[in-house]
Amino acid sequence: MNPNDPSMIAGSSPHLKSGQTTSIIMRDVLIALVPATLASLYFFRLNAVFLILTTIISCVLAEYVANKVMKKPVTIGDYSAAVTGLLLAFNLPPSLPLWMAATGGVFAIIITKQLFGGLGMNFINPALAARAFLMASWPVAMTTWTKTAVDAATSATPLAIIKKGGEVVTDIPPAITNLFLGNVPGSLGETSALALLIGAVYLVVRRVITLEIPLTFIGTVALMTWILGGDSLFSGNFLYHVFAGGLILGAFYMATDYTTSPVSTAGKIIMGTGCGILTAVIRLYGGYPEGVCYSILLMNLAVPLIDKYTLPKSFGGGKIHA
Amino acid sequence: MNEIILAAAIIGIMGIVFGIGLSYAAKVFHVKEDERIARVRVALPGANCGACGYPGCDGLAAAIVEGKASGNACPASGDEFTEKLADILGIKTEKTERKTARVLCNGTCALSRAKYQYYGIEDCSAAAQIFGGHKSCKYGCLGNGTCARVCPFDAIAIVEGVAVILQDKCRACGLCIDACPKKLIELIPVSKNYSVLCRSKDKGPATKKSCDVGCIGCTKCVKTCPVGAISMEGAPLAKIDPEKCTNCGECVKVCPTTAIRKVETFCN
Amino acid sequence: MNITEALKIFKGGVPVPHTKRTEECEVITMPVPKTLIFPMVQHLGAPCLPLIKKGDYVKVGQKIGDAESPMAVPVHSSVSGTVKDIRSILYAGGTDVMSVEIESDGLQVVHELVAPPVCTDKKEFLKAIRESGLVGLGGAGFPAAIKLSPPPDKPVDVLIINGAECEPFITSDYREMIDNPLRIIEGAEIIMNFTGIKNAFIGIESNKPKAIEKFCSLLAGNSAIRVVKLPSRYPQGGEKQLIYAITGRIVPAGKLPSEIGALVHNVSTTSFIAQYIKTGMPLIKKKVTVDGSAVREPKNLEVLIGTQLQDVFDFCGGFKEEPHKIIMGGPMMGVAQFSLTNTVVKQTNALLAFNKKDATMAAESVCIKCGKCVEACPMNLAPLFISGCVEKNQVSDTVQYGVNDCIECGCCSFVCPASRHLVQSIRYAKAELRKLAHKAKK
Amino acid sequence: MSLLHIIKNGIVDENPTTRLVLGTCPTLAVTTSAINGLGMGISTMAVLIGSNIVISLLRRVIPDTVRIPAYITVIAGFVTIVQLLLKAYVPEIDKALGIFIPLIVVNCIILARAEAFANKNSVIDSAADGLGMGIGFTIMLIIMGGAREILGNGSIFGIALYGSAVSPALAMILPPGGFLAFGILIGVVNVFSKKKITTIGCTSCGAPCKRKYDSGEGGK
Amino acid sequence: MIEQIVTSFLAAVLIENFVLVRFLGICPFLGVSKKIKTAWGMGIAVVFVMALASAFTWLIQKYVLESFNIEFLQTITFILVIAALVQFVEMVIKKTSRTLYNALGVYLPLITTNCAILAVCIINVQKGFDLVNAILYGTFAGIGFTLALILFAGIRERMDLFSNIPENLKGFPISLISASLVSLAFLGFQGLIK
Repeated sequence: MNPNDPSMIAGSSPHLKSGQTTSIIMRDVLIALVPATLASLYFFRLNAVFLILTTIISCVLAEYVANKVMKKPVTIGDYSAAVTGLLLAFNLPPSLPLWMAATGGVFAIIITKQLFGGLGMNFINPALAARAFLMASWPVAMTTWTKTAVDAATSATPLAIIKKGGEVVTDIPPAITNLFLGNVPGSLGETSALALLIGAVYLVVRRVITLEIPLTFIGTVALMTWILGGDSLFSGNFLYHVFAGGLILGAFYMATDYTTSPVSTAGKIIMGTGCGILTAVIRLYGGYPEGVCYSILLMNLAVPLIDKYTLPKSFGGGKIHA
Repeated sequence: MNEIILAAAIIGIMGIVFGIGLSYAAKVFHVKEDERIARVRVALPGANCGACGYPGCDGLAAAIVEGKASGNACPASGDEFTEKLADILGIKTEKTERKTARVLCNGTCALSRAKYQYYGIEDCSAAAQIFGGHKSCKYGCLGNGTCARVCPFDAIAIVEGVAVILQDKCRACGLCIDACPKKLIELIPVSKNYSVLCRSKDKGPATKKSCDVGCIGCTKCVKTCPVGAISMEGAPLAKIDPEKCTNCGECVKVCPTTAIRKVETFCN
Repeated sequence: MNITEALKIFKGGVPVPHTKRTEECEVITMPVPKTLIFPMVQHLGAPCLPLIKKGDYVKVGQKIGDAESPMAVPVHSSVSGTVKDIRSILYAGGTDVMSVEIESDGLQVVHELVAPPVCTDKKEFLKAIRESGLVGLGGAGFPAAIKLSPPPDKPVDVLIINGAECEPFITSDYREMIDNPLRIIEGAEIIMNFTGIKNAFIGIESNKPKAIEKFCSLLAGNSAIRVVKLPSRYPQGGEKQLIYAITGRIVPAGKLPSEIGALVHNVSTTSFIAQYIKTGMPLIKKKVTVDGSAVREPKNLEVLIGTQLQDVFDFCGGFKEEPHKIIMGGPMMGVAQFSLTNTVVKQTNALLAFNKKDATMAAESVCIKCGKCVEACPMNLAPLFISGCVEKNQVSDTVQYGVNDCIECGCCSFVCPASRHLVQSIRYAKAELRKLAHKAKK
Repeated sequence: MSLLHIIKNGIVDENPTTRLVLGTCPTLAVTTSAINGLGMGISTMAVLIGSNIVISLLRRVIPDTVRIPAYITVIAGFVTIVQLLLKAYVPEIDKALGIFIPLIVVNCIILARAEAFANKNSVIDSAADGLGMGIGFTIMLIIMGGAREILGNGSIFGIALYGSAVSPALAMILPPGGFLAFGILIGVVNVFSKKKITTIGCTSCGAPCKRKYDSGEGGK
Repeated sequence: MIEQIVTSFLAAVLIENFVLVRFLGICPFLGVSKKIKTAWGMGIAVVFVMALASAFTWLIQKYVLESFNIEFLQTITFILVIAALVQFVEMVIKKTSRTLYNALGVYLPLITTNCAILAVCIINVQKGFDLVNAILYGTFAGIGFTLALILFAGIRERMDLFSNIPENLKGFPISLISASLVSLAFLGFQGLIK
């Protein structure tokens, strides 16, 4: 035995690990997004291919460069940058110029994530922050929607159509079944609720996410749009609100992002409900047709506070106040 | 013209009213407080910018007097203020020789042995909880950098698994001394270059087994030292008394294990 | 049927792999080894002082170490032979402990003072238990006599016999339940008899159906002692979790179980009490499970306390691969040993040796705040924040996160996808807090 | 201290924007274009020089206890003058800067310099300090404004830079862009000015050290 | 009336948040947001002073400046009034309640030079509010400031525990970048009121 290289390993207990690792979790998220990716490829064809490739490559590249510049170990192997890239693509309209998408990818990785120290250190969802940045920078390009590959003309998204309310509506809101399957204009990932739900089931089965946030989020939106969304109280078309836009995507894939969601069950319920209320308010009264992105971002800001005030009582202990 | 007079008059009246009102109020609502706070407050820039993180200059002044904030917490004022502060608070810089911390271990990765591979937090105190640390010598520096982390002046580096003090940066604050679980760090006058870089109280053979540069208690240095500054401290471990040491360096020449070394800015 | 389900299920916990490969291995008595080492601290409390000197001849059951302190538990020799050396040896916590090295003569001459104790009342019983050198055999090593004498203002009305054995690999308690169920029942009755407790429960995890069946049939018709079938979820055997499952009572933070009228003893502890009252032989041997990927023949052994690990592993056919990690105790809470010259002590219930693959843990990465540790913590803590405080040198802030309530069960580190050293940072924080409190007192 | 040194101090060593981080509100709010930054910088500089001179003149007259209100009054006077001048001669700048012109009164830079410098130094030195600080402030505002204008509006000092092919990132002239540009600006200045910290970490050691087990391959 | 109040509330707190959208009161926003506890103290103090200052300056504007036709003295008189007011309130609180002073009073001096206060007063005049509306607006602006401050303090406390910020960005730069992301999220409220 080499005296400088003892073979025994000693450390603090436990000496057993569950085997789940960060990269396995991130890989699971990527796998869960496969059906939705396929759906977007089917509906938007080449547009989707280029957009997804652009965002993923820009995110991974940005992460690599940031690691190198900051002289840190390269962390692209944990797949988190790829997940951010894919989620960002899902939040962009298919016709967006690719350089804008790449800008978004760089913004997501560098500004929101790496400057704070990388994975786990960001306080706001990178993909959504990038989307908000793009939305603020190029509002026109970000709200130009093409119809699905069948007839490629610009059109309004389902939510934008019902948003107009009293004004002259030329577009007829698509049928719920179309919404569910995804044959409607919209961002890459928010069109097919079915594909997203398949992935969500996978995530739940793999115990990557728990259901507190998605259920309270969607539930609150449904409830509020049912009560307030129609011409009179309790007449809103809540199913429409649930399946249109990015709600499913946001509720299952974005709001549940570990780093930017609360750790306790109570905190998660608050997070979900808060997201739901903000989404419904922005959709019904705000300046944008879609409020999922901003509602999650806004609740992200409150996560440290939620965590602080919802710390569970220790078993047999008094209320812990941080 | 009228307007100018009017304006001046109004401002003047307002000034007088507020002035009288406030000075009256100051008397009525006078609260006695630590006079030093007021003096520190005067010495501060008074911009109330809040950049220090305290609620304005008053807050910082109180915090400084209470010892919660350091003298250089105000980003808007410089050394001049720090000097004044010393005056006010009665902290006179003593005229004794500047001291520096010194890590009394030289058992680098290559020179000492490990007893197991450590798996855990990068912290000496935490590592020492597991069979006293991964080093075969239970007195030696674990090199997990607890001292470097607590040092407010970035004066400690970990070189080849042993902490080393960068003497030009060290302010002898003593934080590292408290932090070291092995109690290896001591304050020594900067000019005294020679130290026994070992704290092993084990007998010679045991020390030798775990480290190439440990003090084996041969007492050669004790016999050699012309001023009698070196003694054995009830254990096979030599110690140089910095008070008596004349920096002659004779001990280094006789030390068989190079446990005694000349320490300059930092090692090697 | 004399069986009940758990009243309440604790929150959190993790489904650890049970890996109870030695379940069916009969207990084999290991031959007397040549050299044995007895540390003077084999319990939670004050260290003992050696009562013998170098060169003395000692006999089996002879007291070789004791101290005045009520928190000290005497140490007995498990062999007859000569004291070779008394020296300090580095112990797991990083402190030096006086240890007695004895070379056995293989004759196993029993000491003349070994005789069944005369116990007529509780006081005598407690004194006898202390003299027997008994500590809690579950792992923590709390002096049994102290546990049996709760403060008079806290009347204890429930005795719980802990047969949960929730840690992976370990089957020594299970073997005790299968081999000596009557002795366990007898021990429980002795405790009830002397302490005046009327109700007792034996809690056994559902993954040990044979043990449950055995006790059910033996206790049929016995209304004082009941069997409770517990869900197999780690750490069901934790004292607070066990009490909660069986009685629904919650031990207040920072308090002992006696606060809520409960007394918990391990099955092996209970069994030993019965045997000791009968024979008077103090605690000199332990049932130990030897297992792990590097061990050639996993076994359940009866080992003399003081036996060196090398001897134990040699008896199990040595290693089939080079061991890279030796754990005394279970993989969740046991202590990793770095040297095979360390010895079996009173609390040792398992010795595990792992090959390189199993010994190597994934490198630590950053916390992604997944909250899995919060979900898993059976004490309802948020380990990630404690670890964060420790990392940023804000140890005093960890108090508000309840760091002192942690039972160090290891669930958080087990589930952590980033392999964070959560338990270690909690241990570190606890130690630093003690240091701070000590400083403040000065 | 020579006058030149005092001026340089304001521009480089103690730059009010990047080193002292004072007067953040106008720095963020008005720098949507380079010209606005210039306007704000010059207005502030004028007030700064004026108030520094007057306060330095009055430094022996004003009793210590009421000095802050007195300073504020002096500053407010100069601000009013600048306000009226802007309104009269460059109304478009006045309009662009809006409420931030009267708010120069509460710009920490001015009060801070009054307290930290003008009430202790001669009139000439104080004027130089005001000039130096003012230039330092103005330069940073122009850099901020310029950067935000180029990125967010595709122009510099109102001159369009690139054609219609590339549309500028509007966000940069919105509030988030302001915070972002300021943060990065200070960061960049730090890169050039902060003392390099020399730590010799384990990575540079090179010895055959096996202590860091963590870096080993990730097993189970 | 109620609708008006709600609108004004939403406008001042969310849509045109004083800190995040209007860039007012940035110094205390960055300075006093290290701990959630101090953020609460500062926030409440600001709400209190804003409401009070709105009332006083409104009265001065109406009955002194306008009646003598010397509106150009607005800046100078307002700042005087605010300074005097804050100092007075501080003295009163200091004398009457030590606990209140520690919780709130210590933040008062910092408020004198908080440009948000002066801005509220000037905006009140610019928008031609009546006394009640001016006080309401002042209060709401203060609440908006507090909201931003507390959210930000939470984020910074979290960053104290979990972050690995490049050396050159520590302190102000990273705070500003965080503020940028916070204000990015607040863009979501744009157009909430037509």
